[in-house]
Amino acid sequence: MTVVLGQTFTGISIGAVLLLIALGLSLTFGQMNVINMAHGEFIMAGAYTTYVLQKSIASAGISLLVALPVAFLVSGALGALLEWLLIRRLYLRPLDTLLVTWGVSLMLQQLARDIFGAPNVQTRAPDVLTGNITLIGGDDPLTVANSRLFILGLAVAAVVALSLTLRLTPLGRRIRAVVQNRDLAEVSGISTSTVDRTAFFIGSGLAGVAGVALTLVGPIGPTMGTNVIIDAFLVIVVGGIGQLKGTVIVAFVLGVLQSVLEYSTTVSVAKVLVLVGIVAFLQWRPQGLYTLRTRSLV
Amino acid sequence: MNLLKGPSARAAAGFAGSAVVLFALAPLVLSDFRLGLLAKYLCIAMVAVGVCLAWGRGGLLTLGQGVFFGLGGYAMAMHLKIADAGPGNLPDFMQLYGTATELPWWWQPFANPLFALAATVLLPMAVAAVLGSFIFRRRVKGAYFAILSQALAAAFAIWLIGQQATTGGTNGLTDIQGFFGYALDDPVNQRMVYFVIAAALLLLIALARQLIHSRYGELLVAVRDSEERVRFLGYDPANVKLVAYVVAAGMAGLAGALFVPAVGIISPALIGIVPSIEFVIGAAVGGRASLVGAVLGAVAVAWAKTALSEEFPAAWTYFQGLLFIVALAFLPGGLASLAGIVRRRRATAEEKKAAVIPVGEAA
Amino acid sequence: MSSLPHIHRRRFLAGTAALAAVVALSACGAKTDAAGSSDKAAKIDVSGDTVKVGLLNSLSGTMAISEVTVRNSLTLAIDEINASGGVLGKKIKPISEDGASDWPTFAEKAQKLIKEDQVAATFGCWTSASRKAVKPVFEKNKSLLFYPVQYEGLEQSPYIFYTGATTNQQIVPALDYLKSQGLKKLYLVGSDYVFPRTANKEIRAYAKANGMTILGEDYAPLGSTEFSTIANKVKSSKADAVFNTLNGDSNVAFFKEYKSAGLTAKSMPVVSVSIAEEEVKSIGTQYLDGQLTAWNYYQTTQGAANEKFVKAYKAKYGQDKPTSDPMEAAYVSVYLWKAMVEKAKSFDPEKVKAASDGITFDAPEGKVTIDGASQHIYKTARIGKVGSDGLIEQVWDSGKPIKPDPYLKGYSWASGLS
Amino acid sequence: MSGLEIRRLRVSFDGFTAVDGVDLDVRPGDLRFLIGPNGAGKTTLVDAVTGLVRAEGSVRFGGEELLGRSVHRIARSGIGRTFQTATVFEELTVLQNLDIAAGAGRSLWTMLRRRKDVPEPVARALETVGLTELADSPAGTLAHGQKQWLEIGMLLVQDVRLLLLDEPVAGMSHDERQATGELLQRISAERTVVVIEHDMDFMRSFARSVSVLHAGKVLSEGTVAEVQADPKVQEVYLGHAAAETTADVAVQEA
Repeated sequence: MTVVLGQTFTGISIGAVLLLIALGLSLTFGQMNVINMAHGEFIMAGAYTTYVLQKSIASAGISLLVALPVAFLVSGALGALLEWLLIRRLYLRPLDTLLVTWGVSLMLQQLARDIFGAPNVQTRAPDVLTGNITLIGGDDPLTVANSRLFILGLAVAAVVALSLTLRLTPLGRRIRAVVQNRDLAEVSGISTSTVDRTAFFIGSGLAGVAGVALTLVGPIGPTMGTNVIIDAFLVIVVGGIGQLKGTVIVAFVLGVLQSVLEYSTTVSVAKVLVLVGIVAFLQWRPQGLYTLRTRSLV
Repeated sequence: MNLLKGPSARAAAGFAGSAVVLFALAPLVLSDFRLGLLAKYLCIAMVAVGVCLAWGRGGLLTLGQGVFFGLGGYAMAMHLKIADAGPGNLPDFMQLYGTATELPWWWQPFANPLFALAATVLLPMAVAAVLGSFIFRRRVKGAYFAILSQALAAAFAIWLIGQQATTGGTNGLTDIQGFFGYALDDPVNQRMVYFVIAAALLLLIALARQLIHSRYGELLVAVRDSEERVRFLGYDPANVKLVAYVVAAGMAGLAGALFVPAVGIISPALIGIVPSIEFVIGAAVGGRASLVGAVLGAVAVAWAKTALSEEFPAAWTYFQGLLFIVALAFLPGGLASLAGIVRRRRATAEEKKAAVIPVGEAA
Repeated sequence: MSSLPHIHRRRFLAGTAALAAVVALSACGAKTDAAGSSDKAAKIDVSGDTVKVGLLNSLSGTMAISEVTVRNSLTLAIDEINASGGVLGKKIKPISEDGASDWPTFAEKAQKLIKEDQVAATFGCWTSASRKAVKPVFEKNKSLLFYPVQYEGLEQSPYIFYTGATTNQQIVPALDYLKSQGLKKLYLVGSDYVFPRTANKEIRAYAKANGMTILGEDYAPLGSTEFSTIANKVKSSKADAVFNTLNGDSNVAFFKEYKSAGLTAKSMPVVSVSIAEEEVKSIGTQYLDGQLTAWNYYQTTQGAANEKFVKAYKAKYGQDKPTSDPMEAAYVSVYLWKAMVEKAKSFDPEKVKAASDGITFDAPEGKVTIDGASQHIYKTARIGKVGSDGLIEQVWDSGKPIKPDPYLKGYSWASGLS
Repeated sequence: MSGLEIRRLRVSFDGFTAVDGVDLDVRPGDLRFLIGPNGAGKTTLVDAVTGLVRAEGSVRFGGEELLGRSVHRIARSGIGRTFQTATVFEELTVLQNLDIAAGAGRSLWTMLRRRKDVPEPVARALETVGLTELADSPAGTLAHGQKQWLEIGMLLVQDVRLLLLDEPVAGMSHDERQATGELLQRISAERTVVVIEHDMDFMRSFARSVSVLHAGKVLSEGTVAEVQADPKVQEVYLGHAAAETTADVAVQEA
């Protein structure tokens, strides 16, 4: 029983990480249909931001809290810059965007290597986040890592903030208007290019926040982004374009699935099974879990 | 009829020219080592021929060509390893890492050279046919298809690595000594392998050219540009795409198979996400829709990788990144489109249209 | 191209095919069964006052993290040797190549070094996969490779010198140590590749013969960074200790998860065989404090030779840069080659090989000796404990250098392994 | 010749019903115009008949049930359509466009070979739509009206028995409209034609019969004169002019 509960919690925590890394994509890929392979490197930028801040802020706790907004701004700025330099020229060519941003991601990785060195760097986590709390005591206790709880909390907060922004603020309304009908939004006086850039800023900024969170559980190095990027895209593909709830549900389902399969088989087999499962799922629902139906021809 | 005469004469001249370069000039001027490298580049170019067909013509950005390259390569390497070990013996790595005392059942058919040779092409095609018929029939396309094919490449590489006892794991299949009875460490035989590869490449180009200029080739472009529209004309686009995908897979498989004797190794490092993307980049730089562009682009990029990484390893990464960006963001038709653009400018200095990928200019 | 006259395509295609057939037929070289078909050793360029050696490491890609440090210490050794007069009166000229963390690239670059640059010897490779990829290249061309990293054993190429530990100099002593501490229930965690899988096979055989039990064995794909499930499994197994053969990035994620699961060096120590000073730096002592490692050298190893090495390395690459076992083994490999060449009075690989047996060097790890038969070296095994300062303190050593035994022939429990 | 028979056709997207129980009969050889304000469900009706959207009810053509078949099978049973924005293969030549349209039934062997000459039906269609001169120009370089003719030409070589044309004369000059209208009249001599159109003058000149759609239902049906006299039609056209844009957006968003 403890095993089942334990693996469920593990799955939820894996799901929280997945959600956090995919959340930014749900805006840039899900809403704007831009396949940004450099998203992983924006996560990396967030992690390195934490590392740099810790050099000047001694307290691990404070530096982590400071890193959250700073990383949001740093990665967001990188994203907006990328949008302005390249992506805005490519809105009609999503496949080319994929390859172009792959090139950007290569360059950003090498840049990180040149600035911070090829080896991973370390950050200190606040002591409270390296511990765990016991849910069920006894001989085989069920514990949950504080770092995972923190990430779960952060993921939930980010989802709530993003969906409130999209629903309630004028900016959110403009983003949705542009997503649904670009031409109409344009003639209604919305500056679509500003909206695009802002949306990209937010989506990339969320990647930066995810990067801060990842310093608690994983390595901080030039290749950390490539390790997660495909998983993040798969979450969106399975969840369905343009729907936040699809992203959320799928992140947690994949997390639990991964953890249960890992427990009963091996990590490699679990990964292969999850990937094959995704292909099979898309046979059943090629547009993902939730879709926005449109009348457009293509 | 008259229309076809111009391009086809040019194509014939092109074929003759490249045959002279590949069969006479290159062996004369290149050292054995450089000729070996060229053989490797030509294998990559063979994949690019398929990419040109599937992506350039069919709009299928397949980021999983590594899977088919790997299937072909492993099929060939498995046979060569069995042959190296000799009758009744296990390949060296199985003796080291495995527990089996005899060949696993799925290795056994590869002891037969004919089966193995056929499998190098037919196995990737069969896998592509099964995958493709599911994927295309359910209308998974565009970016979804690209990401999915990437995920498949990742899954295949992880699976191979996990089966160390029977696939050699991360190491792959290495130390291949002979090629159907010929010792591969003999430079004369290496040269023979090179000629086989060069001939195979020319053959694939001829095949792809025929496909591109056939009615099917026109239909494929139509499907790329407007799949729905084709459907309303009474075609099932899934089948049209499937043919291109399967042919491209077969080409990648053949390339993988010939890569093995040329380089002496096949490993998961050639299959995963990164190599799969690298298979595409050459075609993108040279011009995805143009056969000549794709092939020359693939060779040039592979050559640049060797040359630049010999001198400046870090610079190679920047250069590769820049190549992606410049070629795709600013020159979507690749270098091949430059020629077309110039020609069109000269012919008619009229409407400034967005750069479109020229269709009538393949090969 | 377009100015050429109209050529009938079919005839020319037929012509090409005929040409190819002729070339193929006339080009039939040696058959595989013709013994000694290619007795052509690679040429070595010794003209002029320099001798070239190849440095083959990954400077880009995932393995760059580790291999760059090896490259640094190789360069350090070469600079030192050149400053003191070179080898046989010739200065060493290093030719640098990037393996790019890609095994076929390693094979290609090895060929280039041997055939184009005509190097006298090559130093490098890290992963077993890259070594396996280049091994046939060096064997076919009869050229020498010096391999500086601990590995899984079961190999003895006539053209490779192994200056890192083989299993009986690292894993077996680590198991001896655990046994002596009464830690008999083990959990095995490793990356999914040759070294961990082979090492774990040996560990199982050892455990069976020595009354130890293996409670579980888990592998994560190389580069995997999600370890919560494995940490859970380890935790609920209630093992005495964990034997860790994870590589690279995975270690960071594993130890972060390990600590979060409430496991410590006191409650369940982890013995790692791929975590050296450089890795400690990137994981952080917060997570590693008190955990065990098994190597042949630490930055803190006592002795004048090591003091000199550490000082010289830090002076060249920065005070914050630690030295580690593979770096030391790489550094040593250049000096051993120099000693062999000088004894042979020749750069010819065959003569260098023949001169190798018994050559010693006063290395930072202590005196090392080449075992000419296996082309491995005698090394002292050391168990260390990660301190809060990020350095590793030795807590046990084997007392004297252990004779290399790559096939574990001297261990009865290992008889069924290879 | 066969006629089109639609019964109780319903199409809804996420709760919004675009076509709400339409019954429609088009006799063989008719030249039927479908008119109605934006958002009335005209295009959705055509989408349903051609299999692009899922629908309930029944659509029969020549006695065969079409609903539930895939798009390309419906096309193969002799039904062709054009789109509001002319959709031709821009990078292929006019000739190639027509040749593809003519070839859905070709054997694999034929497909894998080059086109040796211009097939008879294609040459005829080129003549009919007046594009013979431009046969080798890329379709992307054609003027708007020429693209629409090319689309009609494609339907001709496809040899469909039912043509569904979505605003075929939008953006054409007066002369071009005239020519198109005459072309449609000629075509409808041997085929059944349904045209969605906003241009009332064009409709008055060429329609043989008219159906008016409003809010997903058939409001009125008959000859041009009959429909124009229908007070319900007048109310819809005058009363809803202002609401048109919003209705259109609603559909886009659905």
